[in-house]
Amino acid sequence: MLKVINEIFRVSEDKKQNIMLDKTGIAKRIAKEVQDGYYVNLGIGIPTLVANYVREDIEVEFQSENGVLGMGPFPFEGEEDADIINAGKQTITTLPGASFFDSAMSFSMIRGQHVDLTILGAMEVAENGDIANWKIPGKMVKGMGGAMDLVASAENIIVAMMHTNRAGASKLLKKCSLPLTGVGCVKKIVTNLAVIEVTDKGFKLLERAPGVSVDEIKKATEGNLIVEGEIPEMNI
Amino acid sequence: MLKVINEIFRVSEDKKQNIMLDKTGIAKRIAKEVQDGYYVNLGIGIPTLVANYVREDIEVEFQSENGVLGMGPFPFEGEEDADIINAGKQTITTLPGASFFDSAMSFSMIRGQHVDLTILGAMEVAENGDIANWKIPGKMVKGMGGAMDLVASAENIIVAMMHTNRAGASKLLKKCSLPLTGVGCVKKIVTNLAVIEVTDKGFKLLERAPGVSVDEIKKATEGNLIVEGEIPEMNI
Amino acid sequence: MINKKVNSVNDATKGISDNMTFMLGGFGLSGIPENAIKALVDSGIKGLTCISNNAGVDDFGLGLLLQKKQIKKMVSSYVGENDEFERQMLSGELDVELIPQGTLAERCRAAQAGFPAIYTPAGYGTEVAEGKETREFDGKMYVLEHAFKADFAFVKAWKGDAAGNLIFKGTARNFNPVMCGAAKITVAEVEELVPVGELDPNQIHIPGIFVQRIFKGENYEKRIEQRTVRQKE
Amino acid sequence: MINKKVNSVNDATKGISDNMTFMLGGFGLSGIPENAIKALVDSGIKGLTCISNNAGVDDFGLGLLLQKKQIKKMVSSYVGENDEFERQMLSGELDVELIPQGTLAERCRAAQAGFPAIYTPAGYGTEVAEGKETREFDGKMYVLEHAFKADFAFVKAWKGDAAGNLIFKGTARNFNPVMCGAAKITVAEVEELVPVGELDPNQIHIPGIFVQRIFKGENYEKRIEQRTVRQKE
Repeated sequence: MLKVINEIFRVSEDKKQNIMLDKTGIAKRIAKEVQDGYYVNLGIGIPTLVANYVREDIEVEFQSENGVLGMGPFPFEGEEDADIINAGKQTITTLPGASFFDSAMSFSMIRGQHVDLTILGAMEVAENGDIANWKIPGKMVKGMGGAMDLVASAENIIVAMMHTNRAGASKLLKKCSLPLTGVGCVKKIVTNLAVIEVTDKGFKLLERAPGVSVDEIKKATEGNLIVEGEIPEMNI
Repeated sequence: MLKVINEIFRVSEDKKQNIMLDKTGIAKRIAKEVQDGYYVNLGIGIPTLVANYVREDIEVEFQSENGVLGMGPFPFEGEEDADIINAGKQTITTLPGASFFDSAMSFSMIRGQHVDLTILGAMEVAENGDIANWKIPGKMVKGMGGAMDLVASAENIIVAMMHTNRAGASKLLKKCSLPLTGVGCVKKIVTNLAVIEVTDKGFKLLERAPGVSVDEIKKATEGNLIVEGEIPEMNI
Repeated sequence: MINKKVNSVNDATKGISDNMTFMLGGFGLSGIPENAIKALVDSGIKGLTCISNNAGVDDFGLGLLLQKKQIKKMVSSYVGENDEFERQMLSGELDVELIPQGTLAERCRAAQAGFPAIYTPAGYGTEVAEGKETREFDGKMYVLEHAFKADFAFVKAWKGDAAGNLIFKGTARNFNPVMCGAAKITVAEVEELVPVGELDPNQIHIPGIFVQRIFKGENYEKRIEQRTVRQKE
Repeated sequence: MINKKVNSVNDATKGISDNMTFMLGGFGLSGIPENAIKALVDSGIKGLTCISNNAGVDDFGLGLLLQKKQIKKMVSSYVGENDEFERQMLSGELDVELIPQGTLAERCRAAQAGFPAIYTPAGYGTEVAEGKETREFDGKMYVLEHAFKADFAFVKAWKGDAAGNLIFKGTARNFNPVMCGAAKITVAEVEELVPVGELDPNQIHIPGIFVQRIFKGENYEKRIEQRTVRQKE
């Protein structure tokens, strides 16, 4: 069943041509965190790509907070339906076993911790697990959508993001500088450089991206980076 | 549409043969309070009889808190369905336009004040509108069912009851002696003797039952009874 | 599709043990999880706390568990159809917490939806509110009521599929939907287990995410408490 | 059956006036009450507060009301598809209150269901919680959020009947059901108005009691915001 999704997402990805290799790498690495039987909510951006790389021998269902569980691939051209979209407002299809529901029930799934894994992007993550991803003061503010509900509710949140911003500054901070989306909620971060666990004592380095040194990761991490023993390379 | 209900309820009433004339009279008088376009929740006992006497030229829908709106008459023999009952656990039918829903949505209708009129029985009503109808300490306690939600939520509550209990003691009191179901919520009381409005100053006598004197009503009312001017007889 | 199907009520009730808290759907005898109740009786587990709108009748529904004294505490809104219940309650063998019906529904829904507590007007000024926080909003008084915590929810639906999707029938729906996902494990029994994909995604009452185990129930008696009928003319 | 049918969008919007608060269903451009929005634009009423998950795009949905500067304040969770919106917000002409999407849904549901307020974890520790009561339950922090108060709710359904019963389609359902009965007057527009009795009572998403006026909408554009498709191989 997932095979169909995978093929489809790849099509759209190829078409767009603007996916950097490292974003794909991040998605591939996160896909390994998705386990059999998981209900997963994917944010917009890199998280959406994760669906492409989930193992084909496990069963996973994707929830979209606008009111669908069991999302499938994009529709065939000409079969798109304005009444069947995902949270990114993209036309989608559903797989057998899918269901539609209202916004209150959708957030019952999220707030009630029935969704097993939430993957979303971030502008900043702090070493205590705080996350900022919805607002840059002074710039256009688009809003938090469902992100605040997701991060306040989920037990299992993985952040997918580049390790540094366009100006080269670290996005893994001692303290977030932007308005927060949620406090102390991020458990794991996968970036173009590393896999990091958020612990009581700060960012704990778990894995390095292929060819990236611990020093490079340290340099790109403003928050406290805990390095214990040998750090293996990611296996993508 | 209501004609069907009326006929049916009458059938069941005739069959039972245990309906006292005054209970029927109470039901008939209360039926006059039911207006066109009302959604009505009827309690068990006298209130149930009210459905029999609602004018046939108005449209009314009956809600039952176990999860049905648009209740119709009892089913024909052999057509009863264990999955379609009312709050009294009686087999029922539905009328065109009916809907089924879960208990949360049912009480959303009640708590959210979408039900226009609630008619229920009582053991005691106090002159401040308090009502007691769910528990006699020391005796078997059956529970409040939906009564506490109904009386705490409804804006328009009519109590249908006998003016005195079997021992001849008044059920319209200065203060309830039994555990309360709700506080300050009853607006109107229709008994075998009178129609009474609950005001800031106490029970205000609006109408007398045919042949019943103001003095008889006063004698049967423990709470403060306000009598202003000529009190007309009920028109049933 | 994540498969929730189990092959028997025994597989479905795996993990039940003494002193657990169970939610059980149904209103009166309508929409009760008959198969699960039978399995609980057969299991012999004791000291149960049961959250259920009613307590069945002497020889059916939760009455079967009461007969075998497996229930320590009932949390219900109305329990008046059961002599054995009355006897155990009056003798003090059975602890009974009576709460308003709407409060019962919403405390389930709070657990399902991740709300810790709700403010409801029901019961304000009555003994139901004793010892509870009360609060005024816009001139009206409310009682703070907490989400239930339960180990298992046993619900009964009309149709379901292996993905755990459920459709209920008529007023047999009642408390069943709000109990789905309101306990650690939700066990759904259905009259018809249909192939995945057969249920219209638009008409599913409870999405499978709220259900951990689903099985096809057997031998539904569906007893009627008050058979009220009219004659054909 | 209590008849809720009105014959036109003008009858359905009777009573609207300046400075009112409206709820409007829809997610993005999906499931928005197109006919009601057009009538609001045509009416020219101003100073509106609109509670709606999104604010449409420049030339469709609530964007049409923004173009004519009829909206004073938006209460939304996400508003990022609209240049005119951005201009008005940055210039201070438009007041914008951004709230979490689940909070938006539940504040509607609270109004519908008679709850004064809810405790939600969303937004705790963020500027959304500033000035609001927060509280710990079981070691987790929650924010107290109040039920909305609105004059009209404008919703869009797929099918409906004169009794006001509604069935929604796909993800066009979204906020529409939770807004029904959450305002003083709920106006439902439907693609198909079917004869009373045609809808299965078991499959109605919103019972007619939550709806005051219903009419058959016309000329639905149902614009797609992000047309994503795949090629047949």
